[in-house]
Amino acid sequence: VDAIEVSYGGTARFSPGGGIRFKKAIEGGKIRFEDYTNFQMTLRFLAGAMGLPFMPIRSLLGTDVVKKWGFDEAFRKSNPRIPEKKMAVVENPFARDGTDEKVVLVPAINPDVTLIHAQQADRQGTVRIKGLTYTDAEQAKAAKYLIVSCEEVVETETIRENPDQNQIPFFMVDAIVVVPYGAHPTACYGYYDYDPYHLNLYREMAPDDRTFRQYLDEYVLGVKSHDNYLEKIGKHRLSEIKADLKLGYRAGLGRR
Amino acid sequence: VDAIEVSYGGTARFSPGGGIRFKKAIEGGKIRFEDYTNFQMTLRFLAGAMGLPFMPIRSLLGTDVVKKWGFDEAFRKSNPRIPEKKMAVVENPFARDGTDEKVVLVPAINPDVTLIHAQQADRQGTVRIKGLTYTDAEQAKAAKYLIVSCEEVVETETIRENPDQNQIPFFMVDAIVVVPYGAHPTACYGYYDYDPYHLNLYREMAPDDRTFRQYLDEYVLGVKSHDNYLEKIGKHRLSEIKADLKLGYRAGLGRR
Amino acid sequence: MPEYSFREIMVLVAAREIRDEDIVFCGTGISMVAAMAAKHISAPHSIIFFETGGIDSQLLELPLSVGDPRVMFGTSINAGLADSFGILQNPFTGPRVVGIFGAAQIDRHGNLNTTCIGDYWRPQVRFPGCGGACDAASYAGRSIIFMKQEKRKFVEKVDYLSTPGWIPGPGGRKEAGLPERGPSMVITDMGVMRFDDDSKHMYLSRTYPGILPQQVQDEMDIEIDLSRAVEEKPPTEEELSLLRERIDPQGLII
Amino acid sequence: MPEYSFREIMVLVAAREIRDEDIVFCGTGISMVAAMAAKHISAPHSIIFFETGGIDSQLLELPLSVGDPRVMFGTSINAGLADSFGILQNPFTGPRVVGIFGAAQIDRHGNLNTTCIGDYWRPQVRFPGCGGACDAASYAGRSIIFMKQEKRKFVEKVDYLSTPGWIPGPGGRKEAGLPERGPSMVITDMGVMRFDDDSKHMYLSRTYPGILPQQVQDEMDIEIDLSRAVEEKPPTEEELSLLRERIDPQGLII
Repeated sequence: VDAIEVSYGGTARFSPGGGIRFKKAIEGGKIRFEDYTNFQMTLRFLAGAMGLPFMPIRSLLGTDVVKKWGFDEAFRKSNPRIPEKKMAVVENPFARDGTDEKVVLVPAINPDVTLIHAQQADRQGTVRIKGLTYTDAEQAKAAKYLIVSCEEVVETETIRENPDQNQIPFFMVDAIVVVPYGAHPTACYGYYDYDPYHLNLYREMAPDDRTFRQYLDEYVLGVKSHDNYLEKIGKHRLSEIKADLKLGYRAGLGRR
Repeated sequence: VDAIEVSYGGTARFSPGGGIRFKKAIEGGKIRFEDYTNFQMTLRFLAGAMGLPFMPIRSLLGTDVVKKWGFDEAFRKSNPRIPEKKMAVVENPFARDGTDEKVVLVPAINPDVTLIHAQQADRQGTVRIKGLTYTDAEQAKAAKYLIVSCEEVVETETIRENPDQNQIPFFMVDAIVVVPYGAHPTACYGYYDYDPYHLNLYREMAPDDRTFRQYLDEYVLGVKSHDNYLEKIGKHRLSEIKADLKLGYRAGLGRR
Repeated sequence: MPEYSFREIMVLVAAREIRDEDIVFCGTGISMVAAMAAKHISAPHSIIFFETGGIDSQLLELPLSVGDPRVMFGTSINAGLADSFGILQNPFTGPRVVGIFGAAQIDRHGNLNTTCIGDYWRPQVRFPGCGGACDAASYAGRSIIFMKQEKRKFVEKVDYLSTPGWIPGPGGRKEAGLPERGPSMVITDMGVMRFDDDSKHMYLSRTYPGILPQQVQDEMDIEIDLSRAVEEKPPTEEELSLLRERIDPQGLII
Repeated sequence: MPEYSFREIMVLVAAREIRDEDIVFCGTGISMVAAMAAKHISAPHSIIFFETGGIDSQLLELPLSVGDPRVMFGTSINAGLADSFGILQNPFTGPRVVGIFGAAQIDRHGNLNTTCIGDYWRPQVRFPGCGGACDAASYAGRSIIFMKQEKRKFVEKVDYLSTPGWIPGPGGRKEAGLPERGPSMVITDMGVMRFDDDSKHMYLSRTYPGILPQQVQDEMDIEIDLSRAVEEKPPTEEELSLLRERIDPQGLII
């Protein structure tokens, strides 16, 4: 990875102080980065999804997010995917009595490829996300190519019985991949919880380059397939985090 | 009604050429009006709901919607609810190679009161709209006061079993009113179809001021309560338009 | 030769224009019948969507408006206006959209008036307004326009420009800030007009059986090129029974 | 007098600050424990919502992050980030929101740094970044900040201003274009700071039992007014058992 636009790099308790490799790369000067806020990135993807050039936002005026730009001018010019300006502060043309003046505009994002993991999809490509949608629908619709991995494929007839529960129409999806436990070691609402054991394992192996390399070889580069990965995790652990249907997570899961 | 902001005034087949009283008022110079497009009004409400000052839109450049303003300057200045400018055409600050230049900004709307009719709500105020949400959620969240009429009140526990099917949180709702057939003579997906008989009746009575007055006295001003209104419509008609659960409308309804 | 009404041939001409990979933005009325007919004729995989948020509706029964609950059955997603218009302006899906709508007036470049006749502020006749057609016409890959063939409707300059066609001539749209995509055909009860690739001026492309080019020109207030007109294929038995028995059995629209 | 950890008193001080009509914007970690505690102490009708889209979560179990599926149970609505941030910036709901978050550095006006220590482009220490705190602090009615009481954290000027506090002094926010609402208190492991109504400068408001005002000042790189400090009420038995038995039985956060 050469450059990232980021609004929050971390997995809370399992990476105290911030994402382990994310911190290492920035502190080591190994990667270009640009900081936004969570709401800005949400609106940037929403603009991309709706074909709008930018979105207005009021928050972050008076902060360094506006003043300090991570990507330099040359890099912005050289890479067509990066907007030439991080953001623009403009006057609100509809300000009535001179109070509500400044507004920040953030540029749209249209990714080349978006990858999301959803609970269900049908063979044709209609996608159903259960629980929170985070910014998945915006990121999905903003992309040129969209790949959706899902826990289950359901019949078209079934998924179209309650279409108000579907978020992404099939013609916006380029590929559906059935990957049960595809979000492991993070959670998938209604199917399985996050795996504290594996997240702690990563937390121990990630800080040091050597042990991080071992982790990659063992669980990422070294596995032949997703099934092979799940075998390594082991049936026992997978059943330990299986979600209770009514709650959507595993009640009483040991999470220390 | 003194002034309206409108993007489509009509009920299709039941008002060929446009809303009957709407046309009459404008052609008779009885009302101020301002024209927008359906997408502009959608985005104006969305901006109001999200607390944003305006929304960008690219469509309608080169049309009279941009050039011809219905409300005059004096009226705009005198009424705080009306934006001082109908819209603003600006340069896109993120235009890369000089092509993607102009963008239209439309001002947010925050209504004093929004009235919507939804399928279900619980006593606390959480609202569930089934089928299409049109722009109801945006219009509801943009308002200072929100009154929601609904077909059915359901238990809080039930409506919170699948919260991803609810659109409006209870603390944004000021009043819930249980009004079965509250959308009559228009449809309510999953509960009842539109009533062609009554819509045709209106179509016949509305054009002439005298018969329109009769219609109002009979079905609007003259009724003591909603139940009284439903008695006038009659059990037979109400059962004729009852929706088939699976379809959400009445299959084979005579609609000439 | 089967008997057919002008509305029936209008619908079928539009249906034949729709391709399999098209995403069809459906307005209210006759355009719905055309979109449904296309699914059974030339474009079984075409996707019908409504500005109200019904995407890829199955349409077991003909809806009477874009808000009709019949647009909500068996869709891929039931969403809202923001989502539908997002599909129009989305850089990847917009160009695949075919918009179908009608209008009260049209000019030589396909610019439409659905707002008023006469002075905007005090019109002789007031219509519903832009609705979603203006947004669709700004972004769709191409659009099909239904018009009644009357002199007062085909005018040099529309009283109110509600929906952008080719904006005056070549490069007009680009200059206005719109993508260079616009109307591809105008279907009336007498024939079909298209737009010259270079001048973007309307010209007569087809006349229905039994109608001469000059008869169409007589019902227009603008002079158009008649030299390229050929006769349109009349409706077939199957096409007509499809309309009459399956799509609009109650004759609600055609 | 019951034994308690400094984290426990920090959480309880925050919980007592939350009122019944508050809509609580909950960050990750200790702020969640405070929001949950408040529901059982001072604000049973307060509404907990997460930037990820879980609105009025029942929180049977303590979530470990704002994305934890535990935030999705029994909510009024499960939506997404756009909806949650809409609540923050909405002119009618925003002012009712209380934001609760932590930070690596804070200055005299409550401006926070959650991004980096040292030079932004090549920092000694890099943190996760703004997350949603910056958006919340820009619009919430007021906010509660959790900090460890250390010299290097209470500084004259933060290395990176991620989240706006009072911006330098009176009228600072208005001039920057932000509503004139800002942080109300800073809770550390030694005491509580608030902001002077006029100067918007931080002053010592409370010290925990057994801690002297000067001891708090010694752990700060900035001079603050100590004259108004009084002792904070220690946690009660019920409050502590509420935290230990009901809210965080596994001691995941406190």
